[in-house]
Amino acid sequence: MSTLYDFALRMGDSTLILGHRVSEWCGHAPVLEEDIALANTALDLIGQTQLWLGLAAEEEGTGKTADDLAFLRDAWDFRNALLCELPNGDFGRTLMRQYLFDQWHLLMLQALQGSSEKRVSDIADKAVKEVSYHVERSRDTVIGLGDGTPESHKRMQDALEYLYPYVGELFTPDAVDEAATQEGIAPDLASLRASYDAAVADTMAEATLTLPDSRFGHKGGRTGKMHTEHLGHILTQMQWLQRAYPGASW
Amino acid sequence: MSTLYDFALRMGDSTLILGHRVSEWCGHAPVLEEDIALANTALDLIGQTQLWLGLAAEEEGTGKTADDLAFLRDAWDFRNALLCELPNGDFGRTLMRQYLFDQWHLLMLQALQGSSEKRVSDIADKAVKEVSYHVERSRDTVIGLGDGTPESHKRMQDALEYLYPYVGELFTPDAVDEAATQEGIAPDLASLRASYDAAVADTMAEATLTLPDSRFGHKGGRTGKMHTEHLGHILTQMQWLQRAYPGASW
Amino acid sequence: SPEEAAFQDRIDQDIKIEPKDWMPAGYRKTLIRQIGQHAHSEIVGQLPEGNWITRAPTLERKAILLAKVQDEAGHGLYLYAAAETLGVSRDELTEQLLDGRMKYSSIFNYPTLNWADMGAVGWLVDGAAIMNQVPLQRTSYGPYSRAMIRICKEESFHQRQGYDIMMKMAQGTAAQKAMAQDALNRLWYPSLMMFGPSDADSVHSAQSMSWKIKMDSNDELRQKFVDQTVPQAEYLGLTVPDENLKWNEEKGGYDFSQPDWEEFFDVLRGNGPCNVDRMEKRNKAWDEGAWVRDGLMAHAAKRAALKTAAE
Amino acid sequence: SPEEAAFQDRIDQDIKIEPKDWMPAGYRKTLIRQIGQHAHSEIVGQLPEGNWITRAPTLERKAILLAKVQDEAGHGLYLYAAAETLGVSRDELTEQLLDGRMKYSSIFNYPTLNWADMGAVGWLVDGAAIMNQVPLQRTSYGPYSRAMIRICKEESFHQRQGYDIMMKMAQGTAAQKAMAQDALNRLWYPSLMMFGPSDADSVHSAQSMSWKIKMDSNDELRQKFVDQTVPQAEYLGLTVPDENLKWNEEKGGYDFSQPDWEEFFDVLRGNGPCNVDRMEKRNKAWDEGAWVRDGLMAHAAKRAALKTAAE
Repeated sequence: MSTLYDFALRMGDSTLILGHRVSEWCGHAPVLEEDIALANTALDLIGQTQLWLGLAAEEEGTGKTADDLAFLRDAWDFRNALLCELPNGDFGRTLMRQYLFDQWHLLMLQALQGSSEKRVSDIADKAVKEVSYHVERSRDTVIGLGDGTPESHKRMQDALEYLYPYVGELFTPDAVDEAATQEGIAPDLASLRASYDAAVADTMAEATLTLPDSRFGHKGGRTGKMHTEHLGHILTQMQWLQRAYPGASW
Repeated sequence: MSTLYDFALRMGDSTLILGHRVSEWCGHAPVLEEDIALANTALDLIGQTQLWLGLAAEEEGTGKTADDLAFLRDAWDFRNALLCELPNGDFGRTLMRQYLFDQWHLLMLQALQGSSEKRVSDIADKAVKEVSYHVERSRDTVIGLGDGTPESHKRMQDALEYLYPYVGELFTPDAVDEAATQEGIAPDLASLRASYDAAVADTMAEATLTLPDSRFGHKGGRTGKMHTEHLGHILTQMQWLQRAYPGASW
Repeated sequence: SPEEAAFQDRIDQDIKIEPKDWMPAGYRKTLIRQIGQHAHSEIVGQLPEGNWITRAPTLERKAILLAKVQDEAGHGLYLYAAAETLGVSRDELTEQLLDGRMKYSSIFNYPTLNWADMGAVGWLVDGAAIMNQVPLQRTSYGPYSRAMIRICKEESFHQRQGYDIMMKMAQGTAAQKAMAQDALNRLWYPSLMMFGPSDADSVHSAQSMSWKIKMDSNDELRQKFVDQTVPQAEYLGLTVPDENLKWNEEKGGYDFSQPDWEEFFDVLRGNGPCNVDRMEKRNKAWDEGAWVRDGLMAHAAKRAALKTAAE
Repeated sequence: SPEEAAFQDRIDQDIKIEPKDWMPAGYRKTLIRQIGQHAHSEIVGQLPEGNWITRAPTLERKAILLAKVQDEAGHGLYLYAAAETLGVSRDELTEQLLDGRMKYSSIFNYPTLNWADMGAVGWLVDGAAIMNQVPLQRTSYGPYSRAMIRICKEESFHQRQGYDIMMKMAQGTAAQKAMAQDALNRLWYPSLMMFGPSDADSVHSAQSMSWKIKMDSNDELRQKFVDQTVPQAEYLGLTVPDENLKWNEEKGGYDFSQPDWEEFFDVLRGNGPCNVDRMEKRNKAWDEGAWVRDGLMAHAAKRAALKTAAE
């Protein structure tokens, strides 16, 4: 398959799986405004998924659709970052996960606006507006809860420590990423890290939270080599109808 | 389909779904002995499921197997009692559900030992030994926790109040049950109630728990007319592999 | 009293009552109850549809469903805001919902059991809701009337989307068609219940109608709903689960069976299939969210204090 | 000391040490650590397999898996009992597991990602465990030796069941075969790690061997495991993920690549794919179970008091 296919799949699987996770909150958020905001975030991510997986399907060129890719692959064929598949945990963990992803997502999309591949830069142009809003919101919430009560502070610090080891994967290029960089499709992942670190450091400082020292990073999601046990459980729900009633039109 | 088919399906679906629920505890029980006991209960229930659904499949006579019935029907075709599909909740709710079911199950199986249908009485002969042990154990635990600390007492009382409205269904015959009674396959469900009430009253007295006044009973599981929303979620997990890889041999 | 007379006079002239206007205590109380219940219904109503968001069969359907549930939360927000103009806070109303003092629409105590329910909820439940709500756009209380105008627009969009799902299902495979019929079977009578018991048995109707809080009789609206819905079901090739359903040329509408009102009152008493689960979920969300609300408030207070200090 | 000499003498004569016998503090301490870690491994080892119990593809497979996990909990029970004879309670050991002072086998920090993992865990992980445990049936400490005899019997049964799953998968559809290969790819090196680092790098080995707490060298056992397993993989038609794997006629065994020992130590430090999740789950089970343990204890105390009063 082409580099563009691999790249689009990685983007689309991340937005798909994170969008799914966020959608699990529906009707259970701590405040009505958060219910709305979470649904809105999930909605944007699913919309972006349609574009990315649509591009991957087009590039694959075997007549498959974005839905086929979303609903008919098993866990080992998914290429989302591990961060996206981690369980929601409490609201703090969900928002911290969101912020850590959003901040990367924004930088990535901004860089992709300059992609040599027009179909990629078009998606980035559309998505970057949504994601600017996501990061604004998740950042505010991380700060509000980090610098809130002692309890909320502790929960956010715990969330940060739990999630931070999954950040490294977002900046660790493999052969596919290097090819994408060479072909001008995507930026060098590692080159985004400095801006990311600066932004996150700034946010955490305002949130009175301490970034973990360790740079240890789990990996295996974006290559598909080793997902967590959680992904398989997501798929049992997400793909249920398509698996149980193959070929039906919905 | 025959009365025997319908009857075997109701028995088998209840043991299947309850067995599945209990198996969800695996590795998460409060004490090691309970992990073992819960796994053992689940194991017995799955074993009984093989017999009941095997009988139903045989009776259906279209070459289907017990596995086909377990893994390839959707929610509305299931005939388990609603009690069996309710979520585990805390350990107290799980054990209370188990006791309320076990006590019925034992009386039912004892009556079924006298079934006019030999295949039914054979299953009952085998299962009654296992279930005598189940009820002994779940009864002891309900008593121990009901008559334990104030917290354990409260949790068990809450569990009883949550679950009791699902007991009535076990004793409410419909046309299928009446046919089964007439054909001598199964006892009159309503006739089991007095012994059940006596046994439960005795257990709850020892457990210092108060039976709810209301005889209101949810129904719809054994007829398939209205399951809870929980059943569909059980199936997404339980049937995943069979749905995703149809026709494979495991 | 002269105030009451002047108040009724304004209502009769179709002049809207606004928050700062004088109003009878009963009017305020009835409105709070009605708007509050409506708001709660939007909130609890997220749950039966939320139940299928993680299982939506296509990306498009998932997006549509998410947008719909988001709209419902938004409706809750407008309605709580309208209630707040009457002097009751959202938190007070929420507490009354959570401890059972206030109700929400009984329909949400029924489960969603297959994907076609996502269609049937839009088609039947939103359909019945709109039937109730359209007249309320002309209700006498200004903020309520304006909220209803906004809500009705979105609801009719939802209804069309629901009908679209039903169409796909009814025209789909045998299994899909069976799901559609099953959904209609389960949701038909609960939808008829949404208009409330027959007016003969309804307590507050007369006063509410003269206050223009209630605009039409329950039975009229129910008839209108049946007359609108039956042809739609026929178009889908589905059978309304009512043996007595028959066109009555004379009255220019359908004759139909009443729902089981005993079941209705049983559900109101808390014995519906999902009452306990719905309230357990809402209470859990509220209790587990306490630290979030506290945290965000504490932060806002710190910010405000900083700002004050800087001035 | 003369006691130490007598103790070593008994060991050298293959006379079992029993709980009431004198033993050196180091012997006791090492045994507690080793038996405790083994017990913890059985407990934590329930989780990766428990992950698939609710997704087992047939009733038969579900029953087999349940029975297996039940056996593992049983092994935990024997082993904690053996450790208790050395003067440490199960609760103390559990607390040390939960707060990270004690370890469990690193292999359980790898995820189970497809159904073939249920085969591969039985075949490779239980296979490696048995290779470690068979010699321990002859270990010097009586209760430990007896526990190992019982456990080994069940483990070899599990291993056969695991191989049977692998066979089904390897002979199944293309997708099933791919799952089997994927499972082997992920679990091969972690299984080799189960024998511990090369003896050259192993700290306590010499003393443990003279005490007969450790019976064979890590490298010997690893070689034996590879020699046994490679032909089994070939029989399944699967490829061991090692380019350097080659039969060495001279040594009468396979040459093979070492696992990534850096990864091994990283996993020990807590950075394996599942360390955090495994411990989070065990802690949650323990914490949420506190009221149950307290309740049952309180009840037992009441019973005992009643009985005393009656006497």
